[in-house]
Amino acid sequence: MSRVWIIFAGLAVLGLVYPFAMPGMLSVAVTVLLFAGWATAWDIAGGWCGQVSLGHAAFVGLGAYVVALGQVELGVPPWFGLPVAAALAAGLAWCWGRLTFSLAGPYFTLSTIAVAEILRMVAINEDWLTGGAIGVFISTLPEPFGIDLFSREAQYWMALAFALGTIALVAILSERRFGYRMRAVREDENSAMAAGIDPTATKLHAFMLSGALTAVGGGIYGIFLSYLEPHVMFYLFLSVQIALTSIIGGRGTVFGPAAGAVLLVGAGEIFRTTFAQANLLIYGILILIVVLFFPRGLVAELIRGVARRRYAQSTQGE
Amino acid sequence: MDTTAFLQNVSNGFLIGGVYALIGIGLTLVFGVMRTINFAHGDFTVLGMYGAVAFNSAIGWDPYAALIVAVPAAFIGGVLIERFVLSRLVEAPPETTLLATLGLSLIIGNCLLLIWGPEPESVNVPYAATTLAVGSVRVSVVLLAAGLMTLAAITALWLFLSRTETGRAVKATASNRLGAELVGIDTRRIHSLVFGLGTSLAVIAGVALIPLLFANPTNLGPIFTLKAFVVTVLGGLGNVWAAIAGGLILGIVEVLGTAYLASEYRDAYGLIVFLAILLLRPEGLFGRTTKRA
Amino acid sequence: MDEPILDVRNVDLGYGALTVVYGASLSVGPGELVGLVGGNGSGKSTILRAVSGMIGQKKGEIRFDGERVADSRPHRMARRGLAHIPMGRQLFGEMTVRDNLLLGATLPEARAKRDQTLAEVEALFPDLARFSEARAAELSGGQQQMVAIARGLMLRPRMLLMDEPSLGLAPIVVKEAMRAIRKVANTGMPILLVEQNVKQVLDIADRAYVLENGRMVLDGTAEDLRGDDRVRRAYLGI
Amino acid sequence: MPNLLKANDLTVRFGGLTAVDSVELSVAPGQVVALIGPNGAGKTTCFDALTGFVQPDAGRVELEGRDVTGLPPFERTRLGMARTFQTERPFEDLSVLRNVLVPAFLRHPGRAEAEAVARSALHRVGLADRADQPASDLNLARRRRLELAKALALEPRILFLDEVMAGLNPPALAEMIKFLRDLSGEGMAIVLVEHILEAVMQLADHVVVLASGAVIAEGKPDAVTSDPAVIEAYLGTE
Amino acid sequence: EISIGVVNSLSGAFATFGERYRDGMQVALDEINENGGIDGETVSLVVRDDASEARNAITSLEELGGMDVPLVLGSYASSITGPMAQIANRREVPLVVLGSADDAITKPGSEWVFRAKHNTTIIGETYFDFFDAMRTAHPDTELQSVGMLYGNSAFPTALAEIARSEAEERGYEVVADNSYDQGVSDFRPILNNFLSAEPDILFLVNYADDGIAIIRQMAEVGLSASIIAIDTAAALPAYIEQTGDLSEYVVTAVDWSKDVQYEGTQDLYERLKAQSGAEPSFYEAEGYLALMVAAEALRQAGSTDRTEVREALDGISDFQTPVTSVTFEDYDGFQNQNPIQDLILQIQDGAHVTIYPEELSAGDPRFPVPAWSER
Ligand SMILES: Nc1ncnc2c1ncn2[C@@H]1O[C@H](COP(=O)(O)OP(=O)(O)OP(=O)(O)O)[C@@H](O)[C@H]1O
Ligand SMILES: Nc1ncnc2c1ncn2[C@@H]1O[C@H](COP(=O)(O)OP(=O)(O)OP(=O)(O)O)[C@@H](O)[C@H]1O
Ligand SMILES: CC(C)C[C@H](N)C(=O)O
Ligand SMILES: [Mg+2]
Ligand SMILES: [Mg+2]
Repeated sequence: MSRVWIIFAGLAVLGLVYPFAMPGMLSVAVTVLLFAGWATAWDIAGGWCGQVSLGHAAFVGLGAYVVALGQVELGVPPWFGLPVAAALAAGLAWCWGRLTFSLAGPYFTLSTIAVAEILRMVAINEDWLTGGAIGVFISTLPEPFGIDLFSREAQYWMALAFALGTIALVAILSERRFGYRMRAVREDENSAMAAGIDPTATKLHAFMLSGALTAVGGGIYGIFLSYLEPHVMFYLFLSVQIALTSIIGGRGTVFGPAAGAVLLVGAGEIFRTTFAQANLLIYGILILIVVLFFPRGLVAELIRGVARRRYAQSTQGE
Repeated sequence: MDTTAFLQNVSNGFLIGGVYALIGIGLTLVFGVMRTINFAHGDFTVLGMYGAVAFNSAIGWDPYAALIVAVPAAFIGGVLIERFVLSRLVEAPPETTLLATLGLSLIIGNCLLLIWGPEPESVNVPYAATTLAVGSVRVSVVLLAAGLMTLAAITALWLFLSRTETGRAVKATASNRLGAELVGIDTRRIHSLVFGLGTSLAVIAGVALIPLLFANPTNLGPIFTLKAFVVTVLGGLGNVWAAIAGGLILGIVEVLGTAYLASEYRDAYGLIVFLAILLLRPEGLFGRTTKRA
Repeated sequence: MDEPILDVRNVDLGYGALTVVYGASLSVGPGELVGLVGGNGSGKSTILRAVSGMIGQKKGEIRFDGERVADSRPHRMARRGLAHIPMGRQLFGEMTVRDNLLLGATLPEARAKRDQTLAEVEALFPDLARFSEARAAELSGGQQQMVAIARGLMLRPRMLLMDEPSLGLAPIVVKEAMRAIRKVANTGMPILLVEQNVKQVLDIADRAYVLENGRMVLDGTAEDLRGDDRVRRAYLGI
Repeated sequence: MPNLLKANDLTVRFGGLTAVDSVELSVAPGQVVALIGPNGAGKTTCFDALTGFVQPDAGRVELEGRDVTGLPPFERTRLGMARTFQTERPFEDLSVLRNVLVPAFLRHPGRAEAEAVARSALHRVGLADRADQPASDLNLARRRRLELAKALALEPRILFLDEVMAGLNPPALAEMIKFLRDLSGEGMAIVLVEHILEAVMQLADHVVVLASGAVIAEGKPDAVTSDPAVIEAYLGTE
Repeated sequence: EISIGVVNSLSGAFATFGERYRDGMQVALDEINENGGIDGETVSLVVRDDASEARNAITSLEELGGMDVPLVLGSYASSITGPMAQIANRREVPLVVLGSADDAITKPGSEWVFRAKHNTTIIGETYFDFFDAMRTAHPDTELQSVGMLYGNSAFPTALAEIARSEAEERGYEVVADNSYDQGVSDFRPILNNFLSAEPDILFLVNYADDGIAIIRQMAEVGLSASIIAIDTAAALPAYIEQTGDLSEYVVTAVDWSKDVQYEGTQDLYERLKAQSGAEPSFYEAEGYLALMVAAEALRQAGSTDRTEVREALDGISDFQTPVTSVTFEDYDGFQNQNPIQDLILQIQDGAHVTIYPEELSAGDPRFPVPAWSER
């Protein structure tokens, strides 16, 4: 318990110091933080509750569009837009979950692709709602207390708050009743029911929370890009990347998804500048290597290794 | 409604559906036996397309003749991938395997990108746009050929699974891997075989499609993979005949939706039917349910 | 004594970093029915797993029919004539009982005699014939256990490993099963039988080993063990 | 004596097969009722229907006079029913303590109390020293005890135990019997399915014998086990 | 030594185009350095791959912004260049658009963004100028109804929108109007519907891949029209190779072609061809153009100060290149846009031939397109 919070505090300090240490590298950092937040949020449903989604870009898109359209069309500032986005995302997650939670394992995963793709098509084709394929520019933003929200610094702090907030929430939930309910549902729904847990409700709540948080990150992402296009925001590969980040880092661990974000975004960044055209190839190879040597993800494999070794030692004398 | 156009659309839907089925059966087989969602499936189809393009430009033979080389090559490739990647992940959670195949998909696509460059490739055959007239309906020769290949592939696969001892072993492995080992089945070999067959089928689809479409290194693979998923789930996992039904349903729904509803939602129609079927019959249209764990 | 068909020499076994069996040895000679008994978690199933190649050996060696056993390839052991009927049953759940049994006989020799063996096992467990078209996953726990034993016999193996075959069976069936196992042994089939129910094992076995916390603590003929005070106190509840 | 649990005319069909056929059952607080019968008699299915994992085709289940027939399993658990599964299902990836925390949270939303409850449940079943071990590494006997601890942590009024004693060796068995007797002494109602007659004889206040889904005999253990119908269908003769 | 920043799509979905821009820029770079660089200083490029994703592009742009580069060129897709333009303005980094055609990029408010190549409005108007010209030249052939089919990403949608309004303004009737999701490869049901709508003009906007499938299926279905215009896909040399005779008669709009009657075109064509090792298209030329314009601005500024470079770009007027002459103007709701003359090419006997406008053309339009059965 306390170890988690020590690590968390370390991360927070790192986050606070970073912009002063490396002021020129803020947008990479924003990307890392967004992915850390997304992957952690994804993990609430995907890791803790076992509902692997490949459709989370839908929440990113929803969040980004709500914030952007709120600002551009209605003049609603982002600090109102973000909570609205979160609420709408939770609503979407509720409907979505109601529809698909009866599906098990791979079927659920495939259904998330389907739902997200359908939403992407809606976003592209219903231009009265979203501005359609041509996209939406955010060209003005309010300046609360004189803070320029277009500045990378402001966006960095938003992304940092998002990432740390999400991680903290997971750290808290993981040791509370809800965290245990999610674990139980992930492991075995029948046993969970025998323990008095309503699996559908648990999954719904996890998915709603996951979606709402993802949408908050999406809203920040929209501001970060300042230009929204459905093909970008609802991109299937974005969903995949979010899931990938979490799985590579270690599902069902507090810091795994964030570690995954540092690794994947960091590596992506380095590969992009050093390997030119081969960068995605190298990225693919990296994924394969991590998967082969850390099948449960970096952090999960680490924890498991430590636990096993400790237990093996303790029983050796038996 | 114009009946000729309607018939034309229905027949096109059938033919496209045949192609979808061809893309889907390999995935169905792999999914059914190995419980692996193979995200690289469509990339193998694209590999098949490039194979045919290369074959055609190197020797100048008809692209269909590429099957002679492409199918064995794909089989060996699939076996190697299973040996060196997937077989190491049998103990890992299923999402890990999914990740591995995603990695493979990136690797295949980007290798093609490095070798061929990003531009689409195709072969220009004289019969690409040729049709046969059946009454007032025109039937694309290339689609018809693809449909026949589907039929041949599925029949062969079915015969293999139901009539041969190895086929039974495949089914047993699908059902319980350790159980199969215990009755003397080399399940590693079976997994390699199945994955090899899966990639071969994907490659056949690619060769069948190239005269009609185009190959590009990175964009097309995932699109095929998604279609294959839809087909697979519509039919029911692991049921090869059902893949035909899944493909046909998808083809018809897409074509009629595009023609008579709104063209821009084409892919959505398939996905909506896919969701509906998933929800009403989680085991697919032709799957059976077993209640007890 | 004849060359043993199974010879376990001084093995250490375990899972990952964990060792659960220390320096255990045992052997089964041709035509012998040997029991392996011991408390829960003492490592009996672990030894069986090592024999059938599901897990590796950390130390020592296992020979089956004179040849070394390699790990992670249980099918090879099946092909060499070893039938392991494991505790989890490992049936082909979506297949019918009949298909489960037929799949037990995929190896060439077994296949040649498939129908004959089928008749034999159905005579042994009449329920199987009744349920032959039911899917294995739908059977009750006890019925599934019967299918597992029968499937092992379908291999026409040269030796049987049985891990608690009576688990979950009704008393009437347990009695029958034990009788059946003895009958099978009487045909000359060597059997290594792991059981909790020491009394029943000692009733039918020729010899037995006692494992405690991963170490072999006793072995001898069934008769000797029945008379052994330690056994009587610890396992027979007398 | 007031009834804690009462089932009327409980019937479950699978296709053409009537797995549970008009079963009547009532259990009073502190009472131990044993459900025995041949494999496939419908005992597990009966449990499933009582605890909500299977919807009965006919009949009604009441808990303390309240009709719970239509309620999903988790609602029944909240009302005070707890069950174990014939094939144990621990949360494999979690440590032993966390396995028990899951049910402990049902009545104790706070982390600290939940952990206290979980630890005391582990203590009661003798797994306290294994709290941090992954559940997947437990052997059968400990898994059974873990199942029990999980059920106890729910602080139920009635406990359904499906073959928790199968596979236990005599000392472990004796321990379990004593443990269950203590529980019932504290007022816990227990319904158990068991093939180990010895345990049934020692524990049960009332025995119900099922065969082909229907009750063929019931009463005191001695009476039931000497009933010729029961001997014929279930016990067999030496 | 002067370093110019480049953000280009070298991998991912748009790599097809990114490579072509890269080749074009390379030719320009060689030319600049062979002629003594800029005021004696050699020029080099600092290239960042955006992997076809906007968030990488803006990360790169910021990285370049922090480096010692006077200006940046980039990128291809409008969904990438759009966000880049916003940042360029905010950060005050001069940005010369490499490949994007989206109108919004050079709308007022983007002082720091310059585009020498065409935008969507120019493309759309050029098509309709050409249609008008055909109407005038062939009064006896009816040229009235338009059928539109376009992919649903930003550029095709925007071009379709312009076409729609041009059609209305100039008295054409849109009789069929369909979009499709990028990646779809069976167009038969749409094409069948077009058959009954019988448009005189088929106006299609397809990316390279779809374009191959569409023309084959048009032939299969038997759909033809007096004019078949296919934007984007049909401009690529490979298109002809891959579709063979089927692509005959197809027209497409570009801002440069190898046979356009400009000074130095032939020489540029040879150099582009040598660089890419294949038949070049207008994309290479656009890459060349962007870098030449950048170099000219640097030359005129005589400094690498970004504000001065911006001023110099703003002042560029009648700068002659083998691709076009460049003047950055504010007009018709555009800012810093070069009002480039677009060309219409027609595929004739297996080659692209410039057929419009007449004064720049190398051949005559073949009109109308014969039915498939009569080819
Ligand atoms: N897969 C595994 N991973 C780690 N430890 C294991 C595993 N399987 C068993 N063990 C441990 O190995 C020890 C021996 O287990 P084993 O199953 O061999 O005992 P057993 O004698 O068969 O007991 P039982 O009578 O309960 O079947 C136990 O302590 C158990 O916890
Ligand atoms: N989901 C199901 N579908 C079809 N038949 C089933 C299903 N579940 C159980 N059965 C059948 O119902 C009957 C009763 O099974 P049940 O598991 O209740 O028996 P049991 O008394 O618990 O037996 P055992 O002592 O062997 O565990 C069996 O014949 C079984 O095959
Ligand atoms: C996608 C587009 C930007 C391509 C377009 N044909 C152009 O000329 O630039
Ligand atoms: Mg055991
Ligand atoms: Mg049972």
